[in-house]
Order: sequence, then C-alpha cells, then structure tokens
Amino acid sequence: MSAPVEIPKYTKADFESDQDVRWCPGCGDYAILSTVQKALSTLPVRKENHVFVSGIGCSSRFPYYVSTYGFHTIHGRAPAIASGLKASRPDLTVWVVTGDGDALSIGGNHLIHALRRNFDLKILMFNNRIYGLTKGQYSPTSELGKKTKSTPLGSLDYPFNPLALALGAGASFVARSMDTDAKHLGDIVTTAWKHKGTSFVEIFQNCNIFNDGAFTSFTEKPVRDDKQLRVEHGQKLVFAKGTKGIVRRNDRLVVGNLGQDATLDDVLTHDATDPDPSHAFALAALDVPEFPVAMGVLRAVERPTYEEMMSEQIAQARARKPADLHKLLHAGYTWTVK
Amino acid sequence: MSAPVEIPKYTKADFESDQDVRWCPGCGDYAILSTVQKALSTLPVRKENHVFVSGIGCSSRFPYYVSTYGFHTIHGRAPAIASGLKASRPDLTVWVVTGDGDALSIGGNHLIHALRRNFDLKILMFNNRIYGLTKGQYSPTSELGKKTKSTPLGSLDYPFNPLALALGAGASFVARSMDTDAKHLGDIVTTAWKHKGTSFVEIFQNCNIFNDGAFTSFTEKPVRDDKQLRVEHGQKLVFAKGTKGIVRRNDRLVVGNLGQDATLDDVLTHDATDPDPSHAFALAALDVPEFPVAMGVLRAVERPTYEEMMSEQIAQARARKPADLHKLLHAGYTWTVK
Amino acid sequence: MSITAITPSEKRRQEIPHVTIRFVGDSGDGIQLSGDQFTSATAVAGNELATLPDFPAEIRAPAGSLAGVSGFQIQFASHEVYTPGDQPDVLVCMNPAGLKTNLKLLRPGGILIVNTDAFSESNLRKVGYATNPLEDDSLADWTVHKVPLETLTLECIKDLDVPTRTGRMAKNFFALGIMYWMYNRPMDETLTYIDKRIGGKNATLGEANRRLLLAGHAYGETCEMFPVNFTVPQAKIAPGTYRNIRGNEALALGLVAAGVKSGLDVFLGAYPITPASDVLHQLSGYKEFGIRTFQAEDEIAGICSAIGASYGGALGVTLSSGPGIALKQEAMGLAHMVELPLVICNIQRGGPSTGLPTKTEQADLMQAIYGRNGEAPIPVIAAQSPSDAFMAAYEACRIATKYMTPVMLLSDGYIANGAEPWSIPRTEDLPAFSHHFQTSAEGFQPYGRDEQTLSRPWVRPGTPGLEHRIGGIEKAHLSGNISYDPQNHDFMCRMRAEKVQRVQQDIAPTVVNGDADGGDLLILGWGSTYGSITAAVQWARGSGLSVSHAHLRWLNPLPANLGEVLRRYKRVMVPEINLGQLVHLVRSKYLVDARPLNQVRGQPFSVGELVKAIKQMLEVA
Amino acid sequence: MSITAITPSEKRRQEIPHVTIRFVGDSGDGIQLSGDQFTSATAVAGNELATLPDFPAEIRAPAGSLAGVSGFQIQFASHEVYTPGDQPDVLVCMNPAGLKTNLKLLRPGGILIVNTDAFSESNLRKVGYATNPLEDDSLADWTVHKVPLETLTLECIKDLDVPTRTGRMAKNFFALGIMYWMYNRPMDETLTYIDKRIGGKNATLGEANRRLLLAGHAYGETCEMFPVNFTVPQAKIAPGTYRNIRGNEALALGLVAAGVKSGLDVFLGAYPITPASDVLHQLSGYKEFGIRTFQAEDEIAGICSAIGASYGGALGVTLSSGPGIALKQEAMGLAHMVELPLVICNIQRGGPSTGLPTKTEQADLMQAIYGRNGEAPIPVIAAQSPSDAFMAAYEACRIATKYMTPVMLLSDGYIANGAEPWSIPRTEDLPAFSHHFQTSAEGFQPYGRDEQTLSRPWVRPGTPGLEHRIGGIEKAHLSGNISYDPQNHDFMCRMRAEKVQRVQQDIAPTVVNGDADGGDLLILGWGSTYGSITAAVQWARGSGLSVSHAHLRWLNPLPANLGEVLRRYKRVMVPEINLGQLVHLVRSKYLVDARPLNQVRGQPFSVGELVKAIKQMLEVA
Ligand SMILES: Cc1ncc(C[n+]2csc(CCOP(=O)(O)OP(=O)(O)O)c2C)c(N)n1
Ligand SMILES: Cc1ncc(C[n+]2csc(CCOP(=O)(O)OP(=O)(O)O)c2C)c(N)n1
Ligand code: SF4
Ligand code: SF4
Ligand SMILES: [Mg+2]
Ligand SMILES: [Mg+2]
Repeated sequence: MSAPVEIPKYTKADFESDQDVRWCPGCGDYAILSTVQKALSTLPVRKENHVFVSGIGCSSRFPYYVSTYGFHTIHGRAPAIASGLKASRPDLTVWVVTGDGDALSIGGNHLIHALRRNFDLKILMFNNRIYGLTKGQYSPTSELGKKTKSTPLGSLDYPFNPLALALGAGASFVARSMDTDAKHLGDIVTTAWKHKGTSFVEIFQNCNIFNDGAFTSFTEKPVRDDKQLRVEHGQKLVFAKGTKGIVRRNDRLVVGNLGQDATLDDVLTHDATDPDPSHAFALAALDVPEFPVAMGVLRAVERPTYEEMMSEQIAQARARKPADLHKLLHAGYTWTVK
Repeated sequence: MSAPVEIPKYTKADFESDQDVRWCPGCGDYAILSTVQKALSTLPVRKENHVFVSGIGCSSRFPYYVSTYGFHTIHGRAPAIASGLKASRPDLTVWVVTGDGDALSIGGNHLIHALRRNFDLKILMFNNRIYGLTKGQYSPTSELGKKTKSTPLGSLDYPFNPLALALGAGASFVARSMDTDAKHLGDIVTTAWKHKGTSFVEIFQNCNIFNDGAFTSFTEKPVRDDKQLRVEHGQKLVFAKGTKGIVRRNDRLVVGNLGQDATLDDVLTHDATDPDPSHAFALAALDVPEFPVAMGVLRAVERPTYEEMMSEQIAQARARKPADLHKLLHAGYTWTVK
Repeated sequence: MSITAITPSEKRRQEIPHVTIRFVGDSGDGIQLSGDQFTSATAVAGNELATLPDFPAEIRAPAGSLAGVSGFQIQFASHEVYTPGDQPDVLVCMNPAGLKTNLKLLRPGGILIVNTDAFSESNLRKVGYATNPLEDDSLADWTVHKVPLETLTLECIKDLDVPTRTGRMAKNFFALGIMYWMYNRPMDETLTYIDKRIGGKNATLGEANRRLLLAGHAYGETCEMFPVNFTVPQAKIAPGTYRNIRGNEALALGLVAAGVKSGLDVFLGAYPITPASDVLHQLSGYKEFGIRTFQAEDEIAGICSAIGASYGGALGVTLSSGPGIALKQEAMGLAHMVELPLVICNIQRGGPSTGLPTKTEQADLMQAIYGRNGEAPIPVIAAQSPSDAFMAAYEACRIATKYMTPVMLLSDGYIANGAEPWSIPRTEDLPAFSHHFQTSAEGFQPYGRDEQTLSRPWVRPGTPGLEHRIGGIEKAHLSGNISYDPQNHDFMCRMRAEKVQRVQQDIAPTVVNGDADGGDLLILGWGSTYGSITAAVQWARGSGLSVSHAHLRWLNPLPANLGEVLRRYKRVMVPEINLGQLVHLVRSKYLVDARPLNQVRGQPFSVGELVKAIKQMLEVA
Repeated sequence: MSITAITPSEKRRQEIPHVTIRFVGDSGDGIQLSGDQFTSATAVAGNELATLPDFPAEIRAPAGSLAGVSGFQIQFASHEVYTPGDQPDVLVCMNPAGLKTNLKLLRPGGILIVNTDAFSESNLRKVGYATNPLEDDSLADWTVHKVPLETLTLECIKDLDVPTRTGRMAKNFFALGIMYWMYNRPMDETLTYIDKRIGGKNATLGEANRRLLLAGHAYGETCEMFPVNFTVPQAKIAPGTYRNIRGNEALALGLVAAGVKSGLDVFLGAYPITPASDVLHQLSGYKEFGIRTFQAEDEIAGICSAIGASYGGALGVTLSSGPGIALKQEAMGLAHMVELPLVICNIQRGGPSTGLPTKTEQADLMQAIYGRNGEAPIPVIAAQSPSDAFMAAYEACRIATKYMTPVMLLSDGYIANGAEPWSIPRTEDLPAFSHHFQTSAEGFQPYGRDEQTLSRPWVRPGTPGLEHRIGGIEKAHLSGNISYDPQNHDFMCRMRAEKVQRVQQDIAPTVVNGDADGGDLLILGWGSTYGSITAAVQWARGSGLSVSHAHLRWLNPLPANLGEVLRRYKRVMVPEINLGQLVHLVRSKYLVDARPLNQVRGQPFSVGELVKAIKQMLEVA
C-alpha cells in the first residue's frame, strides 16, 4: 500500500456516490457508511485505487454508495472474489463489506481461508445478528433461543463468536467496533487499512427493524463503561473508568476490582502483536454478563501477504528464465517432417 | 446414546466388511481402520445402529470397509448430510470420517457449523497434510512453502491448526491422536463416542505416497517424548518423561524444566471441562519446534445437543396441540358454498 | 352461502360482471393488509377472484420513494376468473410515488381514488413531479375522487389516545371502508380481524381501526362524490369449504399433508432466500406434525441435510430460489445416484444471477431438467396457481417416495405470493400415499429393483441384518458395490433414466380445454401462465376462433400422449415467462413446429398480450 | 525426417500398414512410462499414431489386483490414424490381473506376450484363476509368447548394485526392448530419456535400464520365439515440427499462448479434481509467463477468484470436472450478468455425481448450455483431440475477451490423458488477439456496447474518472445502475442473449468431410468422438456408402449454416458418449429428424460400433 505520487485533498463528499441510499430509516448502516467515507477521505490513496467488494445482504449494498470502484457480487463469495482481485492487482486497496450472514453463514469457508492466507484485504463485517435483507431470520451470531420467522419456538444453534473464529483460522488482524461510535470506528477502520495483511473488523450494527437493540446490554449509556473493555496495544486492560481490570487468577481471566481485590500491577497488559494468538483469543472470548466485551484491535501481527509471495515467485521465475512462448511450445522432444 | 437392550458380544471381525481395502500399501489409514473397528466392537451399541458418513478422499473410503451402515457422499458435505441424518434419527450413532482436504478445504463451512450446533456427531478427521486421492496437491494443513504438483515453487498459504479452528468455532469436544498409536487412538475414539455433542478428533495419518514422514518431527522415536504432550483432564501438563512441564510466565506459556527453572507446582493443570475455550486453545496452539504437540482430549464440555433441543421442541408442540391435518387445512377464515 | 351482507340504499346500485381494483402506496401504507382484507371480504361475497401482490424490490426503500411503492391488485367477478386482471378499473392511490408508477396502468375512464393529503410539495419533489398532478389537467382521462384521507382519519379518531403518526398510518382502513361501500362487500370478516388481531394487542388501536372502517363506509354512502356503488353478483362456485390461500402457504400445507398421509416424518433443510423463505417460515410453525425444519448455513447444506434425513427414513425436502437452486445441483446428482426420495422446491424468481429477486419468472426449467453433471434426469413437476401448489407439492412427495428419486417442484414468485380461494380437500380424499421400508434380509439387494417402478428398496439405518454402503460413485446393478465396469455404467445410466421415464405411469394424459379433436391452434403452457392462458383462450373461443389449451403438470417426463395431441393442431404456441424453454423440449421430442411466445418482465402475461399473439398467429385482425 | 533407425536382419521382416498394441500390468509395472516411450519412438519412426492410456480407477489398488490394472494402447500406421484402435493386435501383459481383464480385447489370432514370472499361485488366486491359464488350453485362440521377464531382467543386471525389488520393477524396459525390435522402432529417444531422466538421478539405475532395453531388443532379434518382425512404413505426414502432446498439456499451453498473444495476465483459480488437475499442475509451472495460479478452497472460490481477477483486468480462467462444474454454475451466472471475460474449462468425466472419475464422457453438454438459474446463455466450445485442445483453449480466451463473456470450454478424460503428435504452430501464425481497456471518461457508460460485438467496456479499477459499480442484480441499459424496470429486464436478457449469438460472427461455417452437397447420411459429432467418426466414415466411404461427417467446434452458438447443411442429407446421425444431448439441440433448432447413437461406457466409440450403426441406418448388410 505504497502512497501514490499525488493524493488530492479529499473530503467525505468525494466518496459519496450518486445513488440513493436505500436502507431503512434508523439503520446502523448509515452511520458506518458515513464513518467509512470520512476515513477514506483521510487515507493517502487515490480514489480510483479503492475497490469495495461485497456479497449479498443489506450491508452488502454498501459499495453502491461509495463513489469508488465497487462490485456487489453473490452471497458469501466476496472474500474469494476479492482474493482473486488482490492476487492479480496488488496495487489496489481492496475492501470487503459483508454481513454476519454473508460472512459467517454461506460465506464462512471463504472467510476463514482468506484469513489464513493473509491477502491484504480489509474486511468489514457488519454484525446485526440477523438476516436483514431476507426480512429477519436468525443468523449464526444470533443468541441461542432467538425467536424469528424461521424459529418461532426459538433457535437451537449456539452462535459463533466471530473474532474467536477468525483467530482460530489464523487471522493476522482482528478488531471490533460499533456503528454508533464514529470516533472509535473511524480509528479502527484506519488502523485496519494500515495493517498489511487480512484485517478482519467486526462492527456491531443495529438493525432497528428486525433486531432492534441487539447490543444494548453493553452499549446503553448506563452500562457502557462497565461492559466495554477498550483495548489498546501496550496498555493495561482496565475499564469501568479505571476501577476494574482483567487479571489472571488460577490461570483464568477474571475481573479485578482495583483497590479492592486487585492492584493495577495485577492487571494484564494488552499485546496485540503477540505471535501466539492465545492472548487475543482469551480477550475475544470475554462476554457479558460476566465480563465486559473487548473493543478495539485485539490482534495485529505482520507476516508476508499471499500476493507479495506470489509476485515474488513470479519475479524469481522471470529472473531464472525468460518467458519465451516459442520455446515453451517446442519443449521436450520434437521432430521435424520436411 | 442410551445403550439398547441387548448388545451382542462383538469382535473386531464383526466390523469388517466384505470389500477389498484399496489404500496404498503402508498407508496410515489401515491402522486407523483397524483401531476403529476394534473400538466399535467394545461399544455398547448394536452394529446396525452405527452409520459412517464420509465425503471424498482416500480417507473417505472408510465406510466401505466397516460392515455397518455407510454413506460415501460428496466432497466436503459429510457434516451437513450427517447433521440431517442425526436431526431426524437421534437414535443412531453417527460417525463422520473425513480428510484434511474434505473437512477443511471444500467442507470447512459445514464443519464449523456442525461444531457450533453441537449435533451428537463423532467426527474423525484423518490429517495427512495432503490431498491423497487427487494424487498429491498441498492441503490447508500443509506447511507454508510446500512443494507439490500444484505448487512447484512452494505453497503460499499459512496452514490451519485444525483444533484451533474447531475451538474458534465453538466445538464442545476436540482431541488429537495418531495412526500409529493404536492404544491412544482407541482410547480417544472411545472417549469421543462417550461425549454427548459434536466430537472432533484430528488423527495424524501418514500418507506414505505423497507426504511420507509428515509428522516425524514429533513422532519419531528419538524425539517423541520430548515433542509430545499427552494431556489428561485433571493432570499436570508434564512431558519428556516428567522432566518438563508447561508453565505460565509473563502471561505466556513456556516450557519449564522441572528441577531447574520450574517446579511441579508451577506446571499448569489440564482442565478439559473449562467452559472458557481459551485454555484448550492455548494448548492447541503449541507446536514444534518450540513446544511439544498436545495430544489427547483438549476440550470436553457438555451442553445440550441440537437434536435433543429439536426433539424437545417437537414434544412440547405436540403436548400443546394435537397434529390435526383437517384442522390445519381449515385454519384461518373459511367459508362454505353449498 | 352464509354471508352477512350490508345493504346500502338501493337506488344508487349498479350491477357489473367483474371489476379489477388496484391499491398502491408506500410500503408503510398497509397496502398488502388492505388487499388481504378486501380479498377475504370478496371471497365471502361469493365472487370468483384472483389477486397479485406487487412488493417493492427494495427491502425498505425511503418512505415515499418510487422504489418503495407497494401494490396489490384483485380481480373479482360473477363468472370464472383466471387472472388478477390486465388493467385496473379502479386505482386506490395513497401517495404521489404510487400515482407516478401506476397511473399508466389504469384503464382510460377508470376511477382514481387518491389521498390528497400525501401530495405535499416535498413528496411531489421526491418523485420528480414538477407540478401537482391533482391540480393540473393531467388526470383528465380518468374519473378522479380526491379524498383527504389523513385529515379524515385523524379527525375521526381525535378523541382516542392514538399517536398522530400511528393514526395517520391507519388511513388504509378508512380507504378500505370506502371500497367496501363502493363494491358492496361484507365487513364482518374484517371487523373480526380488527378486533382480534389488532384490538387483541392494543384495544385503543383496535377501536380506532374499527371506527375508521365504518367511517369510510359511511363516507362512501353519504358523500356526494360517489354517485353510484356497484354490485358484482355472486359467481356460480362449486360447492365446498373454501379459504383464501397464498401459493407458499399451499405448498407448505401440501408437504405437511404428504407427511401425514404417508406416515413419514418430514424434514426440511433450507437456507432463506426470496421468495422461497416463507415456506420455511410456514413449516417451522408446524412442529406438532413432527416436522423438523433446519435453517442450514447455506443451500448446499440445506439439500445435503435433507438427503441425510431421507437416508435415515424421513421425507427430505429442500427449497430455494434463483442462485440457491444452482448451488444445489451437485447434491441433486448425489440423490439421483443413491436413489433416495427428495423434494426440491424451486420458487422461481427473475434471473440470471441475483437478477430480480422479488419478481416472477419461469426461466429455471431447463436448469431443472439439465442442470447437473452427467446423465442425471429427475422428475420435474410444476404448480399452476397458488392453491394448486398444494397438490403439486403433495404429488412431488408421492412420486419421490414411490420411485425413490429426487423430484423438482417448480413454483414461482407469482404463485408464491398470489392468493386465491381454495376449495379445501377432505384429507380422506387425498391420493393414497404409502411407503415401505425394507426390513427383511431375504433376497435383499441394495440396488435390487421393483418391477413396476424400478425403484430400489428403502432401508432405514438401524435395521438389523441389512447393513450396506451407498455412495456417489457408480454402483453395480443389484449389489450396489462400487463398479467401474463399462457395461454396468451404461446399464445403470439407462436404468436410472428409464426409472424417471416410468413416472409416466403416474401422469394423467394431456387434457385439452377446447377442441379436443384438433383445430387451428393449441396453446401449450406450464406453471403460472395457467390463468392468463385460460382467460385468453376463453376470450378467443368466445370470438369464434379455434383455439385450445393444454397445460402441463409434469415437465419431465412428459405425458405419454403429448406428441399425439400436439400433432392434432395446425399450429402450436408455447407462451413462457422466459426466452423459450419448454418450446425446445417439445420441438426436439416431437419434431412439431411449436412457436415460442416470450417475455421476461418479472410479471405474468396479460390476457391482452396473449390475445394479440393468438390473433397474430391465426392472422385475424 | 532425421531418424536413427535400427536395422534388424532383413530376412525376417514383414511390412504391415497398421498395428494396435496394448500394454497392461499393475499400476506399479511402469505401463504408462512404457507407453509414452513407445509413442515417442513411433512418432520418430514417422508413423501416424493415436494413443489411449487407461488408468486404474482406484488411486492405488492392492498390487496385482483386478482394480489395479493399468493399460496403454497405441495404434500406428503408414496412413492416417484417428483412434487408438478398436482391437489390439498385440497384448503385452505383465501379470494375471492384466490378462484376466484384457484378454477379451485381443483380436482372435493376435499376439500375446506374457510375463510368466508373475503367474504364481498366489497371484492367480488373487484374481480368481482356478488354474494357470498359461498352462491349460484357454489361450489356444492366440499366438502366445511366454517370456520369464523378471528372471531375464534380474539375470541381466545381477552384477549391478540394484535392489532386487527395484530391479524387478525395471522389467518394463526389457519388454519395451522386445517391442522395439518387433516393430522396428528407433531406440535413441528412449536411451536418451533413460540416461537423462533416470541415470541423472541414479546412475546405476540408468545403466540397468539401458542394459535392459538393449537386452530386450537383442532377445527379440535372437530368440527363437519370434519368427518375424514387422515394419510399418512411414506415413505421409504434413511438413512441420512435431511433438507428442497430451490434451491437458495442450490446453494449458493454449492458455499460456492466449496470455502472451493478448498481452493479458492469465489468472487460474481452481480446486484439484480428476481429470482436470493436471492443467492446474502444468500452469503452475509457467510462472515466468506471469501466470498466477491459485489453488482455492473449493470450486466456487476457484471461479470467484477468477472473476475477481478478470474484474481487475486479467484473463480469469477456472477449470474442473464433474461435480466441480456443477458447483460453479451460480458464479457463472454472475460472470454472465456483469459481462466479464472468463474461461471455464470442463474436463468432462463419467457422471452423474462422483460417477466414474477416471473415465471419459460427454454428458455435460446440456449443463454447459442450460445449467444456470435464469436466462444465462454462454458460448460453449469443444476440443476434438488432444492436440486440438491448444487451439480450442486459445479460441475460448479470444472470444471471452472479445465479447466480454464467460465461455465454457469442453474437453474430456479421453482428450485430457490421450496423446498424439502435434504440429506445433508458429507463434506468429496464431490468430490475432488484442484487448482494450477503456481509459477515457468521454461518453463512458459502464453498460454501453460495442456495435459489432455488443460487448461492454472493460475498465480496470485504478483508472481515474471511470469509477463505477457493477453487480448481479439486473442493471439498467447503458448506466449499469440497479434497475427493477420490467421492460429493461426483458431488454437486457435479450441483449445478453443476442451478444452470445453474435459470437457466430467468429465461427467458421460447418465444413463437411465427404459429400458436401448432400447424400444419404451425415454424421454430426462434437468433441472427442472426432477420431472414431472420421475413421468410421473413411471406412464407410471406402465401401462405397454415401456417408459424410461434420464436426462442431462451437456448441453455442451453432454455426449459421448448420441447419441448411443438415437438411442436405437424407439422414442425420449424432453419436455421443452420453444418452443424447447435442441431438436435442439440433432437433429442436432445425426440426431435423436427427437420430442419436449413444453409449456411456467410460470410453470412446469403437470404429466398429460406429460402422455397425452406419450400416444399420443405411440398411445395408
Ligand atoms: C445464494 C443465495 N442464497 C441466499 C440468498 C438470500 N439472502 C440474501 S442476503 C441473505 C442474508 C443476509 O444477512 P447478512 O449477511 O447478515 O446481511 P444483512 O442483511 O443482515 O446486512 C440471504 C440469506 C441469496 N441472495 N443468494
Ligand atoms: C466437488 C469435488 N471437488 C473436488 C473433488 C476432487 N477431490 C477428491 S478428494 C480431494 C481431496 C482429498 O483430500 P483429503 O480430504 O485430505 O483426503 P485424502 O485423500 O488425503 O485422505 C479432492 C480435491 C471431488 N471429488 N469433488
Ligand atoms: S432490514 Fe435492518 S439491516 Fe436491513 S436496512 Fe433495514 S434496519 Fe438496516
Ligand atoms: S495416496 Fe496416501 S492417503 Fe491415499 S491411500 Fe495412498 S498412502 Fe494413503
Ligand atoms: Mg446481518
Ligand atoms: Mg488428506
């Protein structure tokens, strides 16, 4: 992602397309769109070098609303299409916008393979814990027992924890943010862009029509501080306005009350760059009500990207022998009839 | 898996089918087959109540050689087919036999969804880190840089750690064993059968034709003790004939040398039943050369199975109202023309 | 018929044989609800009817936008009705977006009832009206009734504790009241609905809606604007008990009935997709029938789980639309190879690719027949109307089980969402449907075959002594072991094809409506074009033309007598909502010069365009 | 021709016009290697030839088992050769399993050369021989030469440091030496191979094999057993530089050539599957040509990554066989909708489902044409022989790019693994192949169209000022914005269909071999039946029958003159290795009473069965 020679001074408006935005009034997607457009305007990348690839879902309509190149593909396949694009065009900044159904249900396999391969893709997964576009069936992130059109008596599947899944797949960058916190989300999106490799960002997004208030247990004002752990690399894992922290006791993570049962020294320090994914995994697993939900960059480990290595192999092959079609066609044993 | 009334006294031979076994001479699959047949003969399940479902691959030929019911399906889809079977026939013991390609490449999505749903399936994944049946392309568990027919200059994808992936997906039972250790494998297979819920067992299997010796770095006699950590629930994580153990230092797992830089007290204790998957994940992530490879049951956590809950919903619905087709057809507003 | 009719003042009544009414407005305007209520009232009034909901393509387009327009059309009559009508006689219009997109449909001279309150400057601007069409002369061709619906509504319930926003949204009941008066519909059914479904949850809102319906009715009766009300006399309807039913609902009930009658447990494995999802929703509510519904992670898992269930001895069903069906083809091949019963419901929608998800089309026929690798024929059956989806689903299940084969059931968006009165069958009158699980080891061969149907035995795992292995690799005749023998492969491919062909034994011969012994033109149709073709043929025959109609229920195999039937006619025309598919099958099979008539506009043929094509083909003016 | 011929003693020579030899043995017996070497030697000898490897279906069946038999057949001649021969004249047999499965193929009176050392009691029992067939009279119909191959081999190299097991495995070179003597083949090429490829890695083994080849040759020359050796005179072969090439190799080279000539980067996204994988293997070795090969997690990711690459301005290619192609259909629909170039190579194999993975079949044609949801036609092209796969692949790429469309290229297992001499084209003689990326914003419309081809512009992301969005939902003409407009949908479906139809502009008219102006019978073929049909027609014409042959390269669209050509003949027969597919297309399209001739035995038609069918059709004895 080397900065091209000349980057125009962009504003958010430069990234707004001429298409009418067609989400329900009040949908969390609006806020995310606005934050991403703003973030784009600050990046040292020319507009035409951004590509947004998406699958199918409310969230996947995103590319139409951003005035860069965009490809609204088929359900679940955006990571595969983006991988092919990035493999052959390492010069582009390739974003993937997807939903919890698109990414984790039909597209789960492409997602985990993209993550292990570490193509330099920026994956933004809007998690509203529901299928919005198809009008409200439960999704792989919906809580057990969820009553929806397809589960009138309650769903029977235990949900995925998307970040845990991503870490299990070997993701080099995982982060979490939410629609309503423009500042935090903007920072995370920018950080995800800076990471070289596959960045996986889970964005909690409210679907006010089919799953309103899915995240209130840790986003509502009264509980917010107590139920969100904002992680920062190199910083102590404290929350609740500094009154609590994550400590390890009997080899398990627990919440320590600072000044009561724990001191700041006991509190663990966040290391997003730990090559062992276990630390990030433990943070990803924290959940309400017992724990706060970890928000921010949980893991950011650099390793060569797939397309880098691919280009390198090609360069080496070319250095070894010239691409001579005539020779190739005549390879092996030939004979001439006169 | 309630024991049926009468179980015949079985021997291994009762589970051998009349089909010629068609693996390459020396293939690790033979040993696994033999161990599984033996284990089957010891279980309190009538022969006709076992079903083996497989995908496509050398490993997936397995069902033909076991004289129970068997279904050799299509590539990668065995978990989905087995889920449907188990959902409608909770009375059967349903085994899934699959390979690293079948389970983690084309079938990755069905696998992770089966794991989160916790159908009572016994999944045996033969990991030979290669595509055997299609004659030797690298697989999602092959090491980076592997030279194969499709990657003459070396593969570019970072491999999956299958147990880490399974844990990330929310698996209730994960274990690891190997083809050549019949005793250990037999125990693990039996334990997997006993677990109520999806059991995921990774079995290292040597493909002597296309990937011979893939596991020697921790299975060869001279290094074996030092490079394998046999985990047992409730036991200390010691290895190397009791001279080493896994300890936590600076919030990271390291190898402690007992009597030198660590004491037995420092050594962590294995808890396979920890509801937080982070402990099992950390063990799954251990790898040579720095660490020994953890073998045994890493996680075994009971929670209701999908088919249990499904049957329960049906029972409740039936208790609430009788299944009256006439009434159903006449539901809502009707009128009669005479 | 026991109908509570409300009798308006006699002097202003006018009798008409049929009428088509279209309601349009914003998605939030309750158009579909109004349509449903009007439909029920019309059924109760004893008319024949057909309906067509027209959903906005966008999930939830901005309020008042062109993309957000929702429509509902109904035709009812004192005679038989086959389509929801080409051109509405009446347009009930809630907002400018509805007017802009629908006015062109209204027949010249037709009645336009319009909610003037919605024609604010901002609403007009939103949809590109420079001036207010209610105020210039652009509506001169029609009879316009301007009603300040929102003002009247709010006025009417001002003493109730209903928020203004909610109150305004209830205006559809006022409009409905007007229409009930105008077409002399009984209101009992709707009042009951209001009391139970709305009032049950919120008594005040129930009261408000009740008042509005009656007020609208009174408004019609008293207001100077409406000089006349209409009566559509009762149609001669076959005796029976009726209900109004949508295609997806009927399809779901057909599956339930198949389960009950056969004694098989039904298992549905599916992934949501428009417009198929509703069948999943429906079935998930029938747990007391032992129906297991499984929302899978994708379409492939959906069909595979159903195959697993069938293997276990259940009646495996899967469903999808558009791209989802394409994804299932590999697994259909497996089901064909292992010869297990399976029903694949394809609720067709506009394609290709994501296409037009909320629109109807018949363009998946060739895919149904040929979409798999290798020689993998499967029976294909099609529903022809909303209520007919019941029997089509039932038959699909019966044949799948009887012949041990996957069967594809074709429906489409038009059938799925359309509704019509359904003469509810008596459960004891449904075709016999049994199943047999092999339990005896005597002479058991996993690929032995029934002499008549060529089906192989169905063995439930758990049956002692019958343990065996099946799979997708070619299998030896009888034993079912893997076989790479060339002759065996040829034999088995032909055997499976022959088995599918034998389904002909269960297919009724082609019946011709019209001149059964031959004539100038036969129209050959399948699926949801049934209504339009029937109406067009009726019209043509009424004008003395020698036009007949045959409609196929099974597309594979074709009825045994079809070729012979086709040859009786000088010309054959095949109208399809695709670019020509069935027409290829019959041309190839019978070498008959059948001619296609095609459109893919996401909507059914209008009777008018069929009539035009008939005239052209017969070269009459 | 510069060929080193080895001259045996003149007196025992006999000249014959053609011969078919079949090598059979265990997978471990080096049968394919022997076959390849014999083929090269035969090409060098100046004969026309065709070959057919016959792999065991099992990956690695137990040694000596029936399932583990590997075969290789070659026909060579002094005249043109179109097939590997129906019935071998000579069978070289390494073990009892080979004898058991192949003896029935050998023509009565043919020569059987058999390795007696393998006929141990245990080996005989393994394959179900009660008595040793070499010792009873069961081989009386053939000329049998019993050679203790292993004994001779071990004796010959006993002084070398070669493990007995390895030595025994080298017996194939001794056998090859005998055959080289018997058919008077030059040995230089094989000796070079031995020295370089075997000796290069292990000098002792190289020396052993060299010795064995020469010893086998000498054995033939001196041994009493072989009374005569044969000469097949050189054929009249068109001038040019030749190499022997397999179909999968030729296909891969065609893709490379397309990349080089067009200046486009080739990207292959694929998942391994038999028999397509070899193309992936080949291409992954051509990195210096900038070819990017991506082994995807499944077939869907394979095609999707290729679509992504095409979107980025590369030439996206994907490939698969059998079930893998079924899985790609949804994504093909997307490529059709977004109108990007894409080549889908389908190396057909025996179906349905997993079917017969290692056998050949032509049963995916209808799936290629109709396998997608909605109206989604794509051009379909077929290779007709191993070397022809080069030009077929090249053309597929050219058309995909020129018309901005996915193209399906059909090959099959027979073509993929078969080999034949290929007259290597000069790179400068390949058809012109350019591409154009739109860069100018002037008048740019994402769905504007070229007047002649109807293709839309190809814009690489990164091009300033041309930013736009595409997708799988129906798009408005010109702007490419999402459009739910009914008329637009109809228009666009027809437009896409018309674009595919326009490919006719690039399709040569049907050429008839035989009586171009008409006659009694036309045989219409496609794909790998080319050789058998050509040979059969040649035979029939030689017997004075009025039989002609036309072979289709493009299956969609069909050549413009095809209907007219078909109508010139009294009868039309369509032989296919399926249960009748092309025959449906032409019957439907041209209403010609074309008759099918079908078999699905996992192998090509024999010339004999075609001849029989021709006679039947013409009612001659
Ligand atoms: C192959 C295929 N299967 C199913 C669908 C129907 N479908 C469209 S979006 C969607 C789920 C969307 O959920 P999510 O990704 O969470 O997006 P959201 O709408 O919630 O933003 C489904 C099932 C489809 N379009 N294509
Ligand atoms: C849909 C489909 N794609 C691809 C294949 C080809 N294929 C068969 S097995 C296999 C991989 C097998 O690898 P693995 O699961 O590791 O099994 P192994 O042979 O190593 O035991 C592949 C790619 C297939 N049969 N079907
Ligand atoms: S359905 Fe939900 S996710 Fe979709 S646009 Fe509406 S509010 Fe947003
Ligand atoms: S190829 Fe490998 S995995 Fe397959 S049977 Fe042979 S040794 Fe076993
Ligand atoms: Mg969602
Ligand atoms: Mg493997």
